[in-house]
Amino acid sequence: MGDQKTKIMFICSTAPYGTIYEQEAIEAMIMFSSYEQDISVAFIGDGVFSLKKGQDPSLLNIKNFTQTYLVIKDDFEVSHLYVEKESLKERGLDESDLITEVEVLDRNVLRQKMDEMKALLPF
Amino acid sequence: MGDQKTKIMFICSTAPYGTIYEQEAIEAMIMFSSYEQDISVAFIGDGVFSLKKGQDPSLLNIKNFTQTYLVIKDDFEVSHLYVEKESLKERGLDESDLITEVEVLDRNVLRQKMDEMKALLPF
Amino acid sequence: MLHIVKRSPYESSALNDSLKYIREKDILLLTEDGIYSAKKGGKFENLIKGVLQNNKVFCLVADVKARGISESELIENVSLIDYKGFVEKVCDHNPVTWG
Amino acid sequence: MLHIVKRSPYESSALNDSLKYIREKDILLLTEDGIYSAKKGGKFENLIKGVLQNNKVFCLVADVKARGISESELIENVSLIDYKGFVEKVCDHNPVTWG
Amino acid sequence: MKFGILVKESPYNNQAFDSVYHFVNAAIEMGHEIIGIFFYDDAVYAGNKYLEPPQGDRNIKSYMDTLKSKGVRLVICVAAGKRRGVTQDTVNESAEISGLGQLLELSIESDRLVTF
Amino acid sequence: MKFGILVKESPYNNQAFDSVYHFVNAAIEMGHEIIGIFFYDDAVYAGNKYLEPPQGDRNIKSYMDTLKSKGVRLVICVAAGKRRGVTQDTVNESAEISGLGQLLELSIESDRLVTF
Repeated sequence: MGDQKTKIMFICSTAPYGTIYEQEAIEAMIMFSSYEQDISVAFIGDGVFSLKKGQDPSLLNIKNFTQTYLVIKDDFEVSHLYVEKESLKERGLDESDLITEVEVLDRNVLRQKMDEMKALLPF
Repeated sequence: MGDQKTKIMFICSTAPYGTIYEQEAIEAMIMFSSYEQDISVAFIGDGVFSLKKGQDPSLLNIKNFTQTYLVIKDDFEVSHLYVEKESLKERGLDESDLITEVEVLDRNVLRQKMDEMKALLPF
Repeated sequence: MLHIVKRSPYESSALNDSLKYIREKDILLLTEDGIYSAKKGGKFENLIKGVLQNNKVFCLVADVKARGISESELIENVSLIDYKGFVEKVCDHNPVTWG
Repeated sequence: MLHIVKRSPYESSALNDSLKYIREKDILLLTEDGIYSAKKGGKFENLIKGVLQNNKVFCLVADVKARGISESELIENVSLIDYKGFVEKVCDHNPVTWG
Repeated sequence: MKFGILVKESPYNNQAFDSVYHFVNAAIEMGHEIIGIFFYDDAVYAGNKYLEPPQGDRNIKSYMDTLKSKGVRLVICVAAGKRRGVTQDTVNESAEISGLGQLLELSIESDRLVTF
Repeated sequence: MKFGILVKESPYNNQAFDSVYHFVNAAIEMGHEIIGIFFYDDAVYAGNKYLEPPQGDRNIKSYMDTLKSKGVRLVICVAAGKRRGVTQDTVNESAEISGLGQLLELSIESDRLVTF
C-alpha cells in the first residue's frame, strides 16, 4: 500500500439508533485504524447526536455503541474527531454536552480539511 | 368479512423510482381492490409526482409502474384518487400535469376524508 | 388522530408533514429519531411550543433515554410515555405514521 | 468537490446540507429523486438559481426523464448529463454524496 | 382491542422492527390482541432464517421467535419476499409467507392498524 | 482512472444500486478501471442468491452477474452480511465475501471513491 499514509475522512451525519449507519460506520473506523492510515471522523448535522452525553439505549435492548468514541483515538489510532460548530448550535448543544474531547471547527475550516482528503466516506 | 365495506386509504407521499414504496403500494392497491372494499388513494407531498405526465424510466431499465393509475378506477375498482392541492402547488404542478383524472382537494377537505377511514396506510 | 413521527426533524420533512394534518384533539407522538424535535434549545423548539398550544405532545421514554436527552432537556409540557402509554394512545386515536 | 444529491429536497435535508459545504468551483450534481430540486416553479427554484450564480448544476438525464420532467420544465442553466458525463465529473472533482 | 401491525422498514437499517417488538409486547401484557404483523417492503428481510447477528447486538431472529411464542402471526408478503430472496426455502420457521390479502384482512379485522 | 465504489443502500428499497450499475457500465465503456464495488449496510442484500424478481422488474441478480462478467469485483462485507443473512451459504456466486479492509483498500488504491 506504499509508504505514504492515505487521508480518509468519515463524514457522520446521521443520528444514532434510528438507523444503523452510525453503528456500522464505527465498525468500519475500527477496522480501518488497524491499517495505519490517517483516519479522521467529522460529525456534522445529526451526526453530532452520536456524541451526546447520557445515552442509555438499554430499554431498547440496543448496545450503546457510541461508547467506542471514548477510546477511538487512544485504542484505535483515529487521528482526529472533528465536530462542526454550526451543527451543534442548531441542535442546542455545546462542547460540554459531548462524551469526549473533540476538535470543534467552524464549517469553513472543516471544509478545508475535507479538501485535503483522498476519500470521503459519508455515513 | 361481513356485509359492510371497510374504508381504507392509502396515503402516498413518496416520489416514484428513488425508492420502492410507491411501486409496492400499487401492488397492494391492486390486490385490495379485488376484495370489494372501499379503497381510496390520497397523493400528498412527493406522492403527487407519481401522477406526473411524461414519465419514461426506460433508460433506468425500470418499468413505468405508475401507468397502472390510468386504469386503477375502472379495472381495479379503487373508489377515489385524491390529490392534495397544496402539494401540487408547492411543486409547481397543476391538474393539467397529471396523467389521469383525479379529485383535487384542499388539505382540510382531505383531512376530513381521512377521519372517515377505518385504516390509513402510509407509503 | 394520533400522528406518529419517527424521523429526525433535521433531516426529514416528517414533522412538518404531520403538522400540516394535525387538528384539534389530535395528538403528536414522537418516537425513534423523532424525539429530537422536542429538545429544548433546538431548532424546532418554537414549532413544538406552537403545537403545544392546541395539542398534546408525547415522547416515547425509551427513545428519549437511548439518545441521552434528560427530562430537563425536553421542552416544557412535552410528556414522556412508555410503550404501554403508546398502546393506550393508539386505543384512543386512529394512528397515522409520518415519514 | 462534486456534491451528489440524490434525495428529494421536499422530504430530505440533503440538498440544504450540500449547499452548506459548496464552495467556489464546486459542482452540484442532482441524481435520483434529487432532480426534483431543479424543477421550474417548484419550491426550490430560487435556491437553485442562487447556486447557479457561483456554481454549475447538473441533472442526470436518465433520472429526469424517468420522472417526466421535460427540458423546458428545468430551471434555466441547469445542464443535463448522462452517466458518462457523471463519470467525467467524478474524474474532475472529488465526490461527496449527501443524504 | 384488536391490533394489526404493518411494518415496512428494513430490520437492520431502521429501528422500526424494534419499535414493533416493544409495542407488541406492551399490548399483549395489557391484554390486547395482536391479530398479526404484516411484513412488507424491506421489512420482509426480518423473515430470513440465515440472520447471524454478532453477540450483544439486536437479535432480529430471536425477536421473531419470541413474538411467535406469544401467539402472534408473523406474515411475510409473498411478492415482496420473493423479490428479496425471502421465500419458502429461506424463511424463518416462526414466520409464514402469505399474500397481500392478509394485510387487507388485518385492516378489516383489527380495531386499529398501526404502521411502523 | 481507477474508481472504487461504496454502496450502502438496500437494492430494492433504493435506486442506489441501479445508479451504481449504470455508472459502472459507463465508466468501463469509457476505458476506466473499476477496482471494486464494496457492499455495506443494507446494500449487502444485493448479494443474496435467492432473489426472484417478477418478470419485467429490475433484476438485481442479473445486474450483479453482468458486472462480474465485465471483470468487476463485487465484495460483500462479511460483518454486515452475517447480520443480515448474506453468508457463504447464501451469497450469489458472482459476489465474494470479505472484510472491511477491502473498503480501505478501495479508498487507497482508487483515484476516486464514489458512494451510492
